[in-house]
Amino acid sequence: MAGSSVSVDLTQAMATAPVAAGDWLVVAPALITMLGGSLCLMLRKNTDLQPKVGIGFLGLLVLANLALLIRVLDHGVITMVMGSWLPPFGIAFTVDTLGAMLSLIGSVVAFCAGVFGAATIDSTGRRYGFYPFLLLLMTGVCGAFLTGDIFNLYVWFEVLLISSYGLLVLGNDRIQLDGAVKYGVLNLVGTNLFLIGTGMLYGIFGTLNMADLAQKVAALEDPASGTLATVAALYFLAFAMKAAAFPVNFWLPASYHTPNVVVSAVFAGLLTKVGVYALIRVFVLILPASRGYLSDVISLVAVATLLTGAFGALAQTEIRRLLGYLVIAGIGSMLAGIAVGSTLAISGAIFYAVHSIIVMTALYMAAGVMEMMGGSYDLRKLGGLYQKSAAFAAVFLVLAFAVSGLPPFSGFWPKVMLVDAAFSDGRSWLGAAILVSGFLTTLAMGRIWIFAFWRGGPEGTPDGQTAPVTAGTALSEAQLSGSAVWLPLGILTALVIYFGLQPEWMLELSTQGASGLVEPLGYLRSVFGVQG
Amino acid sequence: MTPAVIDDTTLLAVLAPFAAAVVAPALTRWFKHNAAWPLALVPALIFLHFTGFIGPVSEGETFVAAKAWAPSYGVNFSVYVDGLSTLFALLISGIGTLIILYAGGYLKGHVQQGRFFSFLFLFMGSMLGLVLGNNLISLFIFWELTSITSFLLIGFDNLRAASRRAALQALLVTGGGGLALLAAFILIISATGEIEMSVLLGSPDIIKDTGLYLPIFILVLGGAFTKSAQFPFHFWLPNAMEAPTPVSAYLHSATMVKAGVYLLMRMHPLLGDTVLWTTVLPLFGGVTLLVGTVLAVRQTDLKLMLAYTTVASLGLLVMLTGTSYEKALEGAVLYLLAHSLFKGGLFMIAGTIDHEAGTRDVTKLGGLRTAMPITFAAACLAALSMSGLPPFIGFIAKEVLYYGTWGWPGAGLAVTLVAVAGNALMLVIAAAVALKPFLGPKVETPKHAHEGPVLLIAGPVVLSLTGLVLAFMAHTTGLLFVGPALSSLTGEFKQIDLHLWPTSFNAPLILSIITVGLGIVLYTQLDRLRSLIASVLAAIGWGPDKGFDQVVRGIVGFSGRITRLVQTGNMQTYMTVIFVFTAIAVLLPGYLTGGLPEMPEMPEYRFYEWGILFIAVLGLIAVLVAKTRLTAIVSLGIQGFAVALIFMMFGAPDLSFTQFMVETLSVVILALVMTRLNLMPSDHRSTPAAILTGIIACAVGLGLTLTLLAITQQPFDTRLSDFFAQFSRSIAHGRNIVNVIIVDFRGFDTLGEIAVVVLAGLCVLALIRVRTKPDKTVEDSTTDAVQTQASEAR
Amino acid sequence: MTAAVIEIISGTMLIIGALFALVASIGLIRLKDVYMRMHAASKAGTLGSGVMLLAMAVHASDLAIVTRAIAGVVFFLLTAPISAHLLAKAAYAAGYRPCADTKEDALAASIRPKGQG
Amino acid sequence: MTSLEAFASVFLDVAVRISLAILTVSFVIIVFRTLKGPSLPDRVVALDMLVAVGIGFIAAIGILTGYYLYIDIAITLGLVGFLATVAFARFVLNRGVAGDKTIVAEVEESIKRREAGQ
Amino acid sequence: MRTIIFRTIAPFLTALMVLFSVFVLLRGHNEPGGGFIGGLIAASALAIFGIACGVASVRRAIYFHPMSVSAFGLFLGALAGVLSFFKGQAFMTSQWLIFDFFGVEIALSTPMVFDIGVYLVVVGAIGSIALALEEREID
Amino acid sequence: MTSLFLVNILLALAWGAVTGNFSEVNLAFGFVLGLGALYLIREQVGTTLYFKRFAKGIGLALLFVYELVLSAWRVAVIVLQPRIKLQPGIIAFPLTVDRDFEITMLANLITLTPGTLSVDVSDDRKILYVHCIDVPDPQATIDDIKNGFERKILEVFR
Amino acid sequence: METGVVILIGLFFTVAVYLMLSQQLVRMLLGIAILGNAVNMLIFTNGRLIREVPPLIPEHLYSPDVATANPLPQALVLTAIVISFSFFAFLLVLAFRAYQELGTDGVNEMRLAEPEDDQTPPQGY
Ligand code: NA
Ligand code: NA
Repeated sequence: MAGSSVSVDLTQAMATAPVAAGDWLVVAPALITMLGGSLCLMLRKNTDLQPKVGIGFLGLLVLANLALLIRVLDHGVITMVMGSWLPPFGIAFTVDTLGAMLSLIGSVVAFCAGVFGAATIDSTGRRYGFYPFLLLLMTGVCGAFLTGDIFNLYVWFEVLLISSYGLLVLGNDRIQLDGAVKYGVLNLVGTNLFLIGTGMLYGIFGTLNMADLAQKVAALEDPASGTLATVAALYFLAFAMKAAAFPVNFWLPASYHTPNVVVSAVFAGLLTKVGVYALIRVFVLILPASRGYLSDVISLVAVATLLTGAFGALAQTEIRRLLGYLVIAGIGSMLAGIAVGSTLAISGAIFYAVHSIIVMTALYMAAGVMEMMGGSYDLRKLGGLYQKSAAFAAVFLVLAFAVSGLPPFSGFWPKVMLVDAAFSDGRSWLGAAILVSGFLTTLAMGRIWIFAFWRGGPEGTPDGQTAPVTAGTALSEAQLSGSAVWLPLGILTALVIYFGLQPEWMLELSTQGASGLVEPLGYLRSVFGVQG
Repeated sequence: MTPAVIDDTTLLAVLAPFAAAVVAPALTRWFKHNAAWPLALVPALIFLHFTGFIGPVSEGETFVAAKAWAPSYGVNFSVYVDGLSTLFALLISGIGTLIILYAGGYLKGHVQQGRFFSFLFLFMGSMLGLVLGNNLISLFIFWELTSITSFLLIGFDNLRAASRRAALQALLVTGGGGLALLAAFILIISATGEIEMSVLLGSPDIIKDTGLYLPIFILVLGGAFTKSAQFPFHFWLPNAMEAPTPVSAYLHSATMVKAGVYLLMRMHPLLGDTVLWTTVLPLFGGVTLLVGTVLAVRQTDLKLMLAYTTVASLGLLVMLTGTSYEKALEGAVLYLLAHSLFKGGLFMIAGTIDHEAGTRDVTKLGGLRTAMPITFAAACLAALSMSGLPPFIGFIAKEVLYYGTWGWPGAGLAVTLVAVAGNALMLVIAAAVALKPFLGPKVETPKHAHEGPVLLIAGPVVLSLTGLVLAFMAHTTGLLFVGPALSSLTGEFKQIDLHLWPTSFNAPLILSIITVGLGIVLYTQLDRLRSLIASVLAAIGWGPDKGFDQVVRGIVGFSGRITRLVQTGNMQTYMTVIFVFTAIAVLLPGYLTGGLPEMPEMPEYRFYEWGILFIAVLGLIAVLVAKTRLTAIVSLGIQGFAVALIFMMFGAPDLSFTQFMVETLSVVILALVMTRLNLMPSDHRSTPAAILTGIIACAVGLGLTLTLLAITQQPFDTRLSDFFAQFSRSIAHGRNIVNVIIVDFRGFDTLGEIAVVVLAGLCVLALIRVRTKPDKTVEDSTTDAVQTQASEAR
Repeated sequence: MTAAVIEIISGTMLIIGALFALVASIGLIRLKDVYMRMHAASKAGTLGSGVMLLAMAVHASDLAIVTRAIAGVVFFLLTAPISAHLLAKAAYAAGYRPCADTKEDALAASIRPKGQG
Repeated sequence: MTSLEAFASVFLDVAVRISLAILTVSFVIIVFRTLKGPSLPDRVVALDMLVAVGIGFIAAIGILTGYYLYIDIAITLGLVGFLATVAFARFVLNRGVAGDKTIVAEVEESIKRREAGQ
Repeated sequence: MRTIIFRTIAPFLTALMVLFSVFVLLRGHNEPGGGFIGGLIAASALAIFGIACGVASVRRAIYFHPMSVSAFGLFLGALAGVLSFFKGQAFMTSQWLIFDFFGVEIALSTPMVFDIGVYLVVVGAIGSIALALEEREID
Repeated sequence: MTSLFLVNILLALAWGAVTGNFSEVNLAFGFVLGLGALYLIREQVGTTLYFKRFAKGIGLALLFVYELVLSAWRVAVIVLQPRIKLQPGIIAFPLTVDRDFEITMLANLITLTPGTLSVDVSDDRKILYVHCIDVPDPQATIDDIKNGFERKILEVFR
Repeated sequence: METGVVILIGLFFTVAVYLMLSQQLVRMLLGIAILGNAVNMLIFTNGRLIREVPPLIPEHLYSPDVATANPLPQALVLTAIVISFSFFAFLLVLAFRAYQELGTDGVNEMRLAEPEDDQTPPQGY
């Protein structure tokens, strides 16, 4: 057996320098969620204890991500190579500002969803895995944000995809099954395209580490041509699908309105953004030349996505479907940033991603509350919510303005940055599309507000009068007052306001994140500095 | 002239209303409507603060104060205090004080009065931030905030559909304009690299030099015209009268709607005095003036009459600003001041009448002078100012503006004629609003009318008297208010000497007389005029207001159509689109950038290797040609089996192993699942569809084949695998390198992978176990019945 | 010497096994109904693969391999009749008729009337 | 090297190739049966047979290359092949009893064939 | 598939397959095999057992719910990598304990624990799927 | 439960066989694993296995291998005929053995032997239905089985 | 060495795509299964091919003494196989449940989430 060892120079193979305990924060998000998820799954039948454990682990996740972000801000990019195998041989988790920031925001959203879910997910839902799915979804999300290995990224994509399947079908309504079929098949195709691209990239360079790839691509004579161009196109298609960009966005409107609203909230916040993240990571860090080559295509896609989303939103009667299209519209803005590719543009896209994560989650939660209070998701059947709860109305209004990109809420700043970047790049039509999409979004949200909140009751309520909600399930404000729905909604709305009024922190972070990608020296040094 | 830096008190003055907005509901809960008194202190103090700037500003000084807000993006919360902003700040805070008091009386006992105060204060702060804003971005933020608060205030009476419509309309029109303005500002920032207004004003040609003048000009106009209700965007303003009267008085006449004019004036040094400017602005302003007055005459509702004259006045201001002629600009500043005073007052009076008499339909009012003497007096003063009669500030303004239009070297005559016509009609309205309800025989009104409480009459009285006082102190007015503001417009220091009484019998005086005469004639023919206009409008039968509905309906309808087109709900379409793009992605870039492979050589396979490849192909064909899905499933096993053998042939026992297992389990699970499915036996795909999908599929396959060939024809970097081979046993203690990679070198992948497996198991469990809510399909229940029989049979 | 004998033995076994497999395949083609085809598959097929596996064991001449090969063969011998039996039973129960040549059908009486499906 | 040894190694080499050739032919025949059917059980029998021949194939490859480790794959293959056949048998039984449209059609065809004296 | 013939022999086949699966699991580090393949074999064993003898008896036999087994496997797999934390090494750095036991060299290591985790995950999850699908048939 | 113990030993031996290592430690380990494996099937394991019949079992196994070869040969002869002339049929074989294990064994042996294939067992376990590839005389076939495998099985297990 | 397999992979992709463009969910799933195989072979081939020599280190050596097959793609494919199998199993059961609940495996008939008679959005205020 291999027990007796042969003389080997360990330093040629492994990172021998001791790893600071703090650097374990790099792997903490994935680890916490995995342990928490499996624990919750083992506690499957204890439906009372499960939420507590689940929310506890999600809280822990938030703290770990916060600590990680602080550490990244203090120490710069941090790399941990799993199993101590030197990069590019082992799998490196390389955490830069972008990854840490998105991971943190993602975990905040997940925490909020965990709490919200305690109110909306029944015991069957818990028994069949809401918390394990949510926690392991976060494994995938955080893993995707933090990994520095392209194949590993694929694995995390799959983890989050299968968790999302689980969440999507939880409850097993007929409509959910329909949605899940489309979501399932279309997303699977997307992931397979990603895997194909990754396989080809490996075939070309023989390596999988992102930093290593970036170096090798940069060393090429013509880094945007030949087979690499095909790989770039495949990646773009795959991630565009994940991000629900036009014209491969079908899966989103087909499915997001079907599951429990808290699930939609998590999806709206996180899933598409992981696609955007991957686009940024791959096209800014690894394949910058291909990004330049594709920038006109990306611009075109961005414009189409912005408009599809906005028009789609206007065409809906059902709030959740409407919100689904707004998710798409938001993706268009981020794509615009990627198309332009300057530091300002990328940081705008990053900021927008953070904003969109928070606001879309909050809006879906708000839609859930609307359904609880008004008995329906249908704009025709809703009404009188302004009278019913002014505080909730205020929350909704804040979110509505935020998603429309109106000041002084979180959506405004990244919009300005993106328009600025587009104009500076001479793509005024791209900037204009962002503005127009924002305008149409205002109209869409204004219509929700008018119908569901200001109008005295369902469609047909006499002018100037209030009408009681007819749906039997509608709860009053008092009935909802002790509910777990308010805390998460409050947290997210507070963030929306905070990032609107105090954008500096986010601006700084996103600028730092963007410049770390555009000028990846720190990233590369962190990965290959592990030897020393 | 560099602005002096001052302390942060002014910044606090901008923020103070926001603080007031927070406490207003609580105060109102405690003190009821009397909360207006303490609340009014806030704008009063702000007013006081800005009076401190009057002196220095009149000497040509300017000030800035700034707090870093988003320094990473160059955004400061900064104010720029000069003549124009001081004038506006004084109007906003001064009228604001009166409005708060007025609102205290007007909404007395209203359950949402606290909320109303909040909205008003939010607006006040936003408006201050707007007119004082130095940083373009923060200026824009406050600009948008005024739109938002306006939206909330117009829709205050939210149960009424008309309110909701008006609110949404205002939001969309001003918000849409806001987007244009944002685009303009961003263009300015990205083109000039400057973000502070004070800096930009320091080099007036900076924008004209960028070559982006035209787009910036158009976009700024987009913002200004919508906000200031210029034709054809004017329609939202009369509809905004759905808001409670304090709002109409404050936002929709005295302050917010002037934001557009403010913007034009503010940007005048940067954008003004070009052919474009002096053509477009007077044109739109003039049309707006005429349309506004004509439509005002048409109305019988007091507030609507005032609203349309506000439109007209805004047109007049734009027209004057558009001349870029100094005397006309002076007239604009003066008229702006005068208009704020008399129009704010008149709105409040209209509100008081409505509040006390229960109607504001001018045809149903009359003889209120005895019941409401103070209101009547205030109304007279305001109306005289509006009519441009001495001894009121309105008179001086009219004199100066006629002077300006008459002397303008541009289209002076045309502009003058428009101004005269407009002013004459305004006189008609002034008379109709201020005199008609009070004079004549007493008319029975819905409520028994009597004088309003002090909260209601303080505002109009103070504003009307101010109009009078400023006129008598014409010299001071010119020195302290008009001159400094004019300096801001022209970009150079100006001192203005104003007189109440004309020094000579000149053209403006003649024009004034003509105006008054014409006005009186028209007033006598008011009813005839009204019916004439009504019949003309009825003949047209369409207006931008109706157009708005059509546009919204059109957008919504278009959205529905386009969305149904894009999101068909048809899964096959979705898949087709995706694979068409996949085909493009794998074919086009390679073709365009030379990623095609060289002609491959015939590989030297052994016969049995060919045999296995052949079996794989046969397996594929078997799946394809299978007439039923069941046959296809069995055939599926063949290709999987062949793949496993291929892995084995190329030295991958682990893969082969796994492939056999997985392939079998796939088939097993398929069989287990299919046991429950009662499928239609045959799969039909029409020949054209089959050909089309065949082409798509072939394209995808071809593209991937070519790319893969091209890749494999290149030399391969085996660094990673060499490393694994070298250290697999010596350090990781394993002889099966693949397994060592899986559990050690790349164990983290595996960790993720097993998470997927766990989740897949859980997903399936959730799918199978969780019962669907009862509405099962008929088809399903029959299947179940069959199943039950079957299991019983066993 | 031993090595040579081993090679010859294993080579011969390999060919014999392959021929049995071929025979089974031909049976699969030539026999008339599914029940008859099962005879070919479950006998010649199993024997063929078993012999070839043993040929490999002989060639390896390694106890570990030999025992494993025997274990494998035993396993096939255990499972082959079961799968044949299960399949035959299932096919019959599902209603698949044997071919027209079938002389006697003792099970025919036990067939449940069709058509409730 | 004695002549016997030389003969033996040549013999083995030829034997392996011959048996691989035979097996390949068998594969093709089996696949043909899978394609042709006509009934589901026919296909399943063919699949079962495919696994059996596959085991032989692995043995032959093992001898050819000297990598005996493939024997474990062979054993596993026997095991899972059995599983697949069981699953299909169960499928045929259950669907047949439940009156699956495809199977009923095949059964009717088999009855027709029988009546036609085939 | 409740035929006497199958039902009689299936338990033995199952036992044999489980045994074989553990064998495949443990030798994976040096020869083809490993946790995943082992797990699949064991899951197939459970499937056969279930088809022959009914799902209820399988469930009784393994006592824990298969998903719990699976979750435990994941927990174990993740935990196996944490051990290196206490040695100041990166996550999943392998730890080896090799000792002599009556002349046989026994190697305990975190990769092995990890591989066992993989095995449990696969047995549990795939077993759960197979059993759930089978069960559906009968109820 | 001595029979369980025996089975366990067998499993340990099987473990030794598959690992190719019959060292005590390995066998002990195999015993432990077998214990676990048996635990899985504790309900299904009856008391039908007896170690003392092992020897006769080997005899049976040899017979069986012989029959298998013969069977394969007959298949070969049949399918290689230029014209296949057969009289297949399904016959009802009346069972003498009545224990599950014996029935199973008989059925399996029948399947693996010339020209016969067990199709089904009647619900009362009295009749084994056997498909024969060529059965000009059903009774002769039944007698063959009765005097062949069935008797051998009775010898081994009774 | 790779050419033949590459062409086969292309065929696999072609058939997979063709099947995935079917109207029946079950056929699409067959396409997905084939797609998984195609992708796996693609990764495998991208690591280049070598005949028969598995990446195992002989008992008496510390590293392979001959050129072996590239182990890394094998490990990647192993991961991918497992993952695609998990997804396949899920989708299969999903298809079955969808069939049960929606009464069809025709994807174009699954119109619950996006009904054909989609309401036009409300007009008015
Ligand atoms: Na078999
Ligand atoms: Na996959």
